[in-house]
Amino acid sequence: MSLLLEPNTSDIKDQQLYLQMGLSEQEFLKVEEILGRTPNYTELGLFSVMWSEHCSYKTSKPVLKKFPTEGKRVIQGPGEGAGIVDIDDEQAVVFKIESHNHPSAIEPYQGAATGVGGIIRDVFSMGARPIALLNSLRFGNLNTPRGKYLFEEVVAGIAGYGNCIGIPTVGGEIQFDDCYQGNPLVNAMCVGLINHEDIQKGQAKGIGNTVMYVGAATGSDGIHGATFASDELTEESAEDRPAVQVGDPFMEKLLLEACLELIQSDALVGIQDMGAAGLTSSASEMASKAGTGIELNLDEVPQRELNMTPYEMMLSESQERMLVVIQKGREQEIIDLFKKYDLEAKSVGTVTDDQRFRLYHKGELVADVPVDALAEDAPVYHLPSKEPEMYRNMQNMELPLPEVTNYKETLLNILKQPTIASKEWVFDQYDYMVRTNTVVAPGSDAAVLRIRGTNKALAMTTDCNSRYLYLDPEEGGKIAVAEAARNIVCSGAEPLAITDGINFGNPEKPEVFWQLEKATDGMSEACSVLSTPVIGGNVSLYNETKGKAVFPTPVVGMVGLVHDLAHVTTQSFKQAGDLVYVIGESKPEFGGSELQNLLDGEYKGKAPAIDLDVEMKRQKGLLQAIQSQLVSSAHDLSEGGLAVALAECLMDAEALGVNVSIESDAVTELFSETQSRFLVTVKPDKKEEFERIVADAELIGEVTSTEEMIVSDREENTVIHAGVKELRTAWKGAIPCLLK
Amino acid sequence: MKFAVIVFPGSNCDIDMYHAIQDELGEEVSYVSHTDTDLSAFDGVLLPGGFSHGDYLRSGAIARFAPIMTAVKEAAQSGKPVLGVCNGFQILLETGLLPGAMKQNRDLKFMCRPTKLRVETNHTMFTSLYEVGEQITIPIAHGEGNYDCDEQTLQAMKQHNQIVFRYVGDNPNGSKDDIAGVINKQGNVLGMMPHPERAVSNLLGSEDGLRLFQSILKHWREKHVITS
Amino acid sequence: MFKVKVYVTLKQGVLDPQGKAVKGALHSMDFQLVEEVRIGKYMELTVDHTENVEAQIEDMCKRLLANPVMEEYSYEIEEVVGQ
Amino acid sequence: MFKVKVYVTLKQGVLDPQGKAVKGALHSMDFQLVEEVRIGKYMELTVDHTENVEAQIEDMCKRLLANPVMEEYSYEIEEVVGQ
Ligand SMILES: Nc1ncnc2c1ncn2[C@@H]1O[C@H](COP(=O)(O)OP(=O)(O)O)[C@@H](O)[C@H]1O
Ligand SMILES: [Mg+2]
Repeated sequence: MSLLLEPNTSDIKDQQLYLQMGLSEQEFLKVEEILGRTPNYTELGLFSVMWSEHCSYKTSKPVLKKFPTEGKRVIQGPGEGAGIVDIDDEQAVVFKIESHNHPSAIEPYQGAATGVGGIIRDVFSMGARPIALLNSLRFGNLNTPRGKYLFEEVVAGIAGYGNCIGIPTVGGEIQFDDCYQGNPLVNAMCVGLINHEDIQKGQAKGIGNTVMYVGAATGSDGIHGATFASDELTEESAEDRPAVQVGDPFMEKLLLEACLELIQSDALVGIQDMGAAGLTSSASEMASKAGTGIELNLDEVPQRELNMTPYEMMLSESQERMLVVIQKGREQEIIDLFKKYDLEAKSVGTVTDDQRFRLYHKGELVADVPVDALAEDAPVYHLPSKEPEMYRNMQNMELPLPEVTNYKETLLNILKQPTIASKEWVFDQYDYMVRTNTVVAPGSDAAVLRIRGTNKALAMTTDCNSRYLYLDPEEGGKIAVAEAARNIVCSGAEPLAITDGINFGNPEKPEVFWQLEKATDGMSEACSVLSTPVIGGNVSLYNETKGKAVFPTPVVGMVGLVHDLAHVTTQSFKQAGDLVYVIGESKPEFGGSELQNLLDGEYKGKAPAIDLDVEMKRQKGLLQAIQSQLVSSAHDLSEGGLAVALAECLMDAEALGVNVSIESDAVTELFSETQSRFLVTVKPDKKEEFERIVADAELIGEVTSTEEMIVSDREENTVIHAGVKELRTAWKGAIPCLLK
Repeated sequence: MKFAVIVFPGSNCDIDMYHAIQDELGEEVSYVSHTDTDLSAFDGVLLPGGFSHGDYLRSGAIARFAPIMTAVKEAAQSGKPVLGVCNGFQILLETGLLPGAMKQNRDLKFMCRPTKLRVETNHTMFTSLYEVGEQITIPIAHGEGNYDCDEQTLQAMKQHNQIVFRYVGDNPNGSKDDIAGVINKQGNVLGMMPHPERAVSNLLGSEDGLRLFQSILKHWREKHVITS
Repeated sequence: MFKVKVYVTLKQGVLDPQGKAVKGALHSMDFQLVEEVRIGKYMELTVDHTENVEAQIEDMCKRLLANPVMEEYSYEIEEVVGQ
Repeated sequence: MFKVKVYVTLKQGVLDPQGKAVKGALHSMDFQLVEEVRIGKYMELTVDHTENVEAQIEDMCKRLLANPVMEEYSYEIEEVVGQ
C-alpha cells in the first residue's frame, strides 16, 4: 500500500473505516475529542490497536482488579513484561503466560512458535535468563483431519521454537473437548531466573535519551494482529489476514544473548519487547510509564520490504524485535554490542518531555497524539452480566450414580481418553533437558529444575479443568488454582505465585461476562487462601466459532520453590512394600468428570465442590511430610479419580504393582473427582510419623513387586485386576493411535 | 587437561558441555568463539549441540565455514581429541572430518528421550573406560540424526572399527546400521548424536556419559606423564 | 507415467529466515553478488497415467503439498515416454 | 541482475523419509495415482551482474547449497531485463 492510496480523514469518517479496525462509533468520537480533530489513517491505526482488548483490557480490567497481587515475596506484580517473585539469596523467578489462540487457529505451526517466541521476550526483557517453557493446550477431539492437523502442528511449532532457541520445554497440559474444535487454545508460559540487581523496567526515562530499535527488520507480517486477537474467528479469517508471522528462533537466540549482555551495561535505561501492536505499544507504553513522550523517525526503522507506510510499520507484528532506551551519547557502544551477535541496533527516536507520541516519515510529521491517550486512557467497559439459565439447571440437576459393570474395562477406556492418556507423544518432541537442569522431566505432577550453584530448585506446572468451569465457573476457578498448587506441593515445593491465562468467549454476551466474573472471583479467593498471588497474566476473549464459545478456560501457571533438592518428590511408586495412602475422602461427585464424559459424552450436573480451607490444611500437611522426608511418592487425584491416579503411579515405575482395598461404593471410590485429595506412598518405618503429621490420610494398601494393579472391596471381592503392561499399552498407545 | 568448547551462533548445549567438564570431570575448560582462529592452547576440542545458524539449509552446513573450523581441522590433524555431539557431530560431517551425512529422523519429528547404546569398541581414547558390548543410557535430542552413508563407506568403517556406539533395541531415528556414533580412522575425532554431557550426574537421570570424558582425560594423562 | 515437478515458495511478505541465513553465509564466503535468497521446496512426483492428472495435482498442491496460508505453488507435468 | 533457480535433490538411491511420508499421506487422501515422491529444495537467488556468474553459482552449490555426500543439484540462470 502506498501513501497515496491511504484513506484521508474524510474517507475515515464517511466510510466509517474505524469500524473495520475494531473501534466503535463512540470510541472514534472519543479519539476525535482527545485530538481535537479527526485522526489521520496512521493515528487511527495507533488507537485501534492500543484500544483493542488485547492491549487495553478494556472489558476485562474490572474483573482483573479483584486478583490479589501482593505477597511477601512479590517483587513485581502485573503491569510489566512479566511478574517477579523473590526466591531468597538475592535471586528471583520471573514468569508469565500468554495466549496465541487466533494465530494458531490460522497457521498452527507458526502461530504456536511465535507464541513461544513472544513469551520468551517478555521474560528476558525483564533482564532474566529464561530457564524453562511450559504450555497449556486445548483442542477438539482428535476425530477430524483438521483437528489432528492443528494438534500435530501446534506441538511441532512449540517444539521447533523452544528446541532451537535452547530453552527446555518441561511441562504443560492438554485437554481435548469438542468446544475447542474450531478455536484451539495455545497458551505458552516462560520461566526465567534473575539476580535482584539485574531487574529491568520498560520505561523511557531521561529527556533527550535515545530510543533504539534492535533485532529483526520490520515487515508487513501480522499487521493488526492485536485487533484480530480481539475478534471472533470466522470462515473468512484466513483470507482476511495479512502475511502470517513467521518465527525465527535462531534470531531470537542471538537477541536473547545480546540483551542479557546489554542488561549489564549502565548505558541501558529501559527495555521492552515488541509484542502485540509492535512498535506502537512498546514505544507508547514505555513513555507513558515514565511520564515522558517519544518521537520516532520511521525512516530509520529497519525495513524488510520496500515502501512501507507509517501505518504498516507501526502496526506490524514482525517477531524478534525489541525497543531499548539508551543514555544519550552511548549509542555506538550499543551498536557494537549487538554487532557481535550479528544484530542491528539502530537509533530511531528520542525521549521527549511533552508526553506526546510523534512520528516522522520522510520529513513529515505523520502522527502526533498524547501518549497516555494510547496507553492509559483506553475506555473501560463494565459489561452487563447475566447468570445463564444453564447454570441454574445444572445446579438443580440430581445425577444418578453412574453405572459401571466392568471396572477394569472402564479404567482402560478412561486411560485411552486423549485428555487422560500419556502425553509422551507430545513431550518426546520437546528438548526438555537442554541446559541440564531438569531434575523432574515431563510425566510427573510438576516439572522441577535445579538452580545451579544452589541447593534449591523450582517446581512449575500449568493446570485448568475447564469442564468444571463450564458447569460452575466459580468453583472451577477455585479448583484450577488449587490443582496447580497440589501439583507443586506433590513435587516437594512451596507454591509461590501464579500467572493466569484467561481464555473466554465473547464478553459482550452477558452470560460469557458472567462466567468471566465468577471464574475470576473463584480464582481470587483460592489465590488468597493458598497465598499464591497473581503476578501477571494474559486475556484472550472472543474464543468462539459460529457463535459458540469455548468452555471458560482460565489457565493457571504456577511456580513453587523447592528449598532443598532432597525434597524433590515424583508421582511414581518407588518400592515394593511402601504403604499406599489416600488423603481425603471421596464423595459421589461426577459432574464434569472423565467417567461422565466416557459414559454420557457430555458434562452435566454440579461440578465437584471445594473447601479451600481443607485444601490448604492438607497441602500444608503433605508438604511438611515431604520436607521431613517421610514420603516416597506423591500424586494428586484429578481427572479420572483414584483409579487413574493409581495407574499413573505405576506407568513409569520399574517392575512394581499395587494392591489396595476400598471401603465404600466402588464407582465413587474409584472414579469420583472429589477435590483436595492425594495419593501418597510411605515407607513402613515412617508410618507413624507420617500419620501424625498428615491428619486425613487413610491407608488403603501397599506397593507390590508383581506388575499388577489389584483393587478389592470390603468383602474382598476383586474389583479390578489388571496387568500394568496392559494399562500402560492403553495409556501410552492412545494418542499415537488416534493420530493414525 | 584443557578443553575448548566451541560456540557457534545458535549453539545451545555449550553450557552443558562446559559444566560437564568443569563440575563433573573437574578439568579446565573455556568457551571459544566461532570467530577465533587458534586452538593451540587446548588439549581437547568439544563441538556442542544446538542449532548453529538455526540449522537452516542443513544442520551444520553454515557453521562449517566458521573461521574456527580451520583450527579445529588442525587440532584433528595433530591428533588432539575432537568430540562433536549432536549438532557438533553434524558439523564434523559437513566438514568432512567424519564420513557420511545426516538426514531427518525417520518419523520426521524431533525426539528427546533417554536411549540405550551399546559400546562397540573400547579401543578408542573416548571409550577406554567402558566394556565392549556394555549397554549405557544416554539421552538423544535431535530432529536430524538419521545417519546415512553409502555401502562402501559403511564397509570401510566396519573394517576399521569406526562404529563406536549403536542404538540397542529401538532405532529411534532410522540411522543406517543403528549407528549412534562414529570415529575417524586416526581414532581422535568422534561424532555422536546422543549427549554424554547430559548424562554426567544421577540427579539428571544417568551418569553413563561421564566415563567418556574420563576416558579422554585418562588418555591424555598417559600421553603426558612426563610433562606434567 | 508422468513426472510432475512441484515448486513451493513462500508468499510475498512472509519472512524467510532460512533464506536470510543462507544469504548471510554466502556473503561471508565472499559471494557478494548475491542480493537475495528465498528458499522453498521442490518435489518430484512420479504419477500413473490417469485422465484428470492436472486436476488431481492441483488438488494435492492445495490440500497437502503447499500450505495455502503462507505458500504458493506451481508445477510442470511431463509425460514420460518409453522405458 | 540474474535470477538463479537452484534445485537440490537427494541422490538416487538415498532413502527420502520425507518423500515417503508425503506419499503415504497422498495415498491416504486417495491419490492412488502417485507412485513416488522425492522431496528436495528449491532456491531462488537474485544475483548481481558480474562476469563469471555461472562459475560462482557452481561454486556456491558445491560448497554450501548442496551436500555432495547425498545430494545433487542443478540450476537455471535467467537474466532479468528491465526494471
Ligand atoms: N503440552 C505438554 N507439554 C509438555 N508436557 C506435557 C504437556 N501436556 C502434559 N504434559 C506432561 O504430562 C504430565 C501429565 O500431565 P497432566 O495430566 O496435565 O498432569 P496433572 O493432571 O498432574 O496436571 C505432566 O508432567 C505434564 O507436564
Ligand atoms: Mg497432577
